[in-house]
Amino acid sequence: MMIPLPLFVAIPLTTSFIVPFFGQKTKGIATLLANIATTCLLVLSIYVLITGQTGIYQLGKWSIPIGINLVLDGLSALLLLTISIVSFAAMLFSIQYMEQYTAKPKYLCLFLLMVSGMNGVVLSGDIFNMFVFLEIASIASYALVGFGCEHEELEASFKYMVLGSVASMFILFGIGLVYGITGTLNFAYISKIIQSAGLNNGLYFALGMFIVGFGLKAALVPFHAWLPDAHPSAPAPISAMLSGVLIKALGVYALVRIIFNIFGVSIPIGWILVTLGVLSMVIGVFLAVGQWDFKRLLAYHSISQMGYVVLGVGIGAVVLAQGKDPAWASLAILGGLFHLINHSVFKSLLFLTSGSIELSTGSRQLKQLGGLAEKMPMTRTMCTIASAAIAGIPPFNGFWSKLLIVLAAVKAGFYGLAAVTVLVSLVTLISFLKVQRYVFLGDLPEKLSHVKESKGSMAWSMGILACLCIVMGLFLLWGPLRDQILTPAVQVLVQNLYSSDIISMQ
Amino acid sequence: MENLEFYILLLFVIVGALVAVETKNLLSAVICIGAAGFGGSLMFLFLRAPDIAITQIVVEVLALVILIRVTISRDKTFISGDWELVGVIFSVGFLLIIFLAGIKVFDSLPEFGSPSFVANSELQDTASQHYIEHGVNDTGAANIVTSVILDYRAYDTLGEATVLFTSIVGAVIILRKHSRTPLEIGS
Amino acid sequence: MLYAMCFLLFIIGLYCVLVKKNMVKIVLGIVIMEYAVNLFLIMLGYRSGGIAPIVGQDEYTSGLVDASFIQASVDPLPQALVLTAIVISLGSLALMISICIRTYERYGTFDITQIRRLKG
Amino acid sequence: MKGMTVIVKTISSWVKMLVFLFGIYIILFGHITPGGGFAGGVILACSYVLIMLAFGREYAEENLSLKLASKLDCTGALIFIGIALIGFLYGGFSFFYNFIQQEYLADKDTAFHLISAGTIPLSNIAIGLKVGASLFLVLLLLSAFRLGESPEKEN
Repeated sequence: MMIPLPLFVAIPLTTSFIVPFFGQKTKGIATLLANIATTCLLVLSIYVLITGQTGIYQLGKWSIPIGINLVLDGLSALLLLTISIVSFAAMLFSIQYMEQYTAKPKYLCLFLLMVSGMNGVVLSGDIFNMFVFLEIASIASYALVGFGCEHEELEASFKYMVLGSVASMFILFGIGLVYGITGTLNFAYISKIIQSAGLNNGLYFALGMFIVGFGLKAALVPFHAWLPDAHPSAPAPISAMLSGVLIKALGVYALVRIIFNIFGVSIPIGWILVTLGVLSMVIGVFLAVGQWDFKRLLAYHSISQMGYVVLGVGIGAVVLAQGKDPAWASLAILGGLFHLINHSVFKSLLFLTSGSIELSTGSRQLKQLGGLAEKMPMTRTMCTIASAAIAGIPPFNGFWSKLLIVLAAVKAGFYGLAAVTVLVSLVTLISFLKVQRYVFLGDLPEKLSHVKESKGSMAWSMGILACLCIVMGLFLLWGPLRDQILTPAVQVLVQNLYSSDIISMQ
Repeated sequence: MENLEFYILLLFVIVGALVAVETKNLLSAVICIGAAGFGGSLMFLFLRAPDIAITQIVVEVLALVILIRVTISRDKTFISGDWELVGVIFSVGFLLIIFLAGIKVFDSLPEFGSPSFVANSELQDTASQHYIEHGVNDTGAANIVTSVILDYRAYDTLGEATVLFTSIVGAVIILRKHSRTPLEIGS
Repeated sequence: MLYAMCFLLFIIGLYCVLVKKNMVKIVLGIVIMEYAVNLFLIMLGYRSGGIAPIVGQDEYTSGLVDASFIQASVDPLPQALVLTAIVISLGSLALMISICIRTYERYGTFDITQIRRLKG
Repeated sequence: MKGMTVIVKTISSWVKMLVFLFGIYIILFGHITPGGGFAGGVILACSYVLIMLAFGREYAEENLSLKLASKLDCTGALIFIGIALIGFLYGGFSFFYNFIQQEYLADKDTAFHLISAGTIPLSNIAIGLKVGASLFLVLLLLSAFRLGESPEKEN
């Protein structure tokens, strides 16, 4: 049965409009409604992935260039899965965690609006429509970063909002340029015109604006100023959503979709992606080593792990543009996309563990913690699994995707890049050993003697993410599962039949 | 020059913006922004976009009320103009480079008077041509802009209404008095 | 040339956001950038000597919009986009100003150099 | 803040009806003359802001309290997405299908009458209600905040 695509946006949107009706007394019903919404989003996205449904959905029964259409192909199905996994786990976690804040129904409303914004961006086949839904997800995340109304949180959300609005203005100016030159707003028709008429310097400038705008949203290195402040000051489930999936769905997905499917891959663009990736990797990890605040350390690691994803996709772009064997390019892109979904799982698990530690001990500074191993055994195992995954230790999922990226770099002949990747992965391992040493081993300070383990929904959500970390290695190894989930996403980017498919499918 | 009025109005908006950026007094900065906005709305009227002119003026009034609300009640309306030279020189130079790169780009856009659906209508039947010809028949609305907003691209307007809804709920959250429940668990 | 002046307005807004130290001035910079982008979008759709895309009673005869309107009408699509962009800018302005007020209540100043509790 | 001088109060008590009527006109005739849901909604919010500035916050809060404004805001949004969903569930057509126009009014020549464009006037009204209520809510909050006590008593 074909699932109508607008359901992915309509369900969270309608629930988010209903939820603010419930006041402080009846917030139990609001929490229940919100969880039902995220659960059925998860079920829908799994169903869509299993049946391998692809296709377009014309809104209002208008044909392609006149109305807006929603596009579902391998790449957007993969992103939908990541969004629903992380939002399901974060919603489950926030049932108990958000008791320490007031105005919970409004928090749930904004959370669901962020999810519907991201679903809208991933599904939309129209460039201005992608901008509007990007704006929804960003404004919801600005407000959620400043949810606690403390000194640091307000300053962080102001800095994040200013940079986010500047990025949106760059993107809107780019859309204006693209509309001025090509005359349409639809992805398929724009790429058809670009393939036939070629790129003039107006479109190059528009592409530069898109790279700056979406680079700011994806917090790649030259534009990463807002991320180390925004993520630590957000409440834990929100920072899990932010670095888990928001910078991917809004930043990397949009960048990849525009570069690969619309503007077409060329050697300079590929090298720009590779340099952005390498810069993010190296600078992110070296800034992370010196951090003593647990969540700031995780935020810097998000930047460096995003560098991995962009590097993998960049190597694929360069290999495609040089016309070498597309099998290598698909290997690199497979590594990049697989790392994207892996990173969203283990990074959100790390942020959730930091949230549960912060809730029980009340502080995030590594120096003030210590010896929590016996007091909080479950959180300790979760944190060790996630740290092993992010550092790339074999049985866990992080190892496989980093291995793929290193293999692709070696096969494509960039030995320097492969060496840098391994070095950065080692430094990540060192910094996460430091985290283990200071948080869980060592002597328990007397003031933390009364610390209790977090139980109930927080334990459940962390548990789900932890076993995903272990199981997701199979995504790559087990043939049929890989062809169902990862290969279609890679083919979308490598073969670039995007516009011809859509116009034929009309 | 045939569209002289656009140059005058755009010059007025640019001067208003420059004064707003450089002035020391916050209140006069907000007033200059208001003047620039009204100049922009007049320009929309001359660019044959009455819908946008109405919305721009009215949104401008509310934005001014919000902005003045912030500046007037705060006693300190004068800001200390500390010009740290290095940052200003670097950013002005950087922006100059972007501006020069931008100038060269605009000749690839179709000439000012002819919109894009006229310029490259031979490439493929653009949507705007369809909206103008069949707008009234398809949607029954005489105002084609409203038919585009609420019928052809109604999904955009749903996103639009949600953006406003998110920012209002966000503002309510940020302006609430008690942000944390008194019973602090664990800290 | 008009597009270049519009881009100059965009650059002025960007300059204000990058250089200015006062929070309200940064918000004004973003508002200027929004004006520039809205003006740029509407200028894309202008047709010299054109008329507003609203069909008059006399131009709609027997179910067909007559040719004079089709030749003269301005492009309606950018106007739909700008209507959305204006309301987005109002929404984000409201959120930014409420953040400014709340930080003023906490820090007592709008100057971001003194609000430097966060490093980096 | 007990509002401004008596002159302003008397004038604004008359002008607010005019502004309110103008806002409703802009919303209802949105699909015939320029204007529409957004502009009309903002004009409605302007009429309430006029009362708030002239008569002070307490007076404005009596006839449209904060809770009622946030409820109106949510109902306006729900009506709009409801119109979209009806088009979706109505015999399996697509999400934003203008079902009234395409099914019932397609052949009749109702181009320039008030009830002419199917779901467009309905969604105009829904958007006008939503924009008006939500902008009034923000402005009420912004002005309330300055006096130190915040209106959000219970949450």
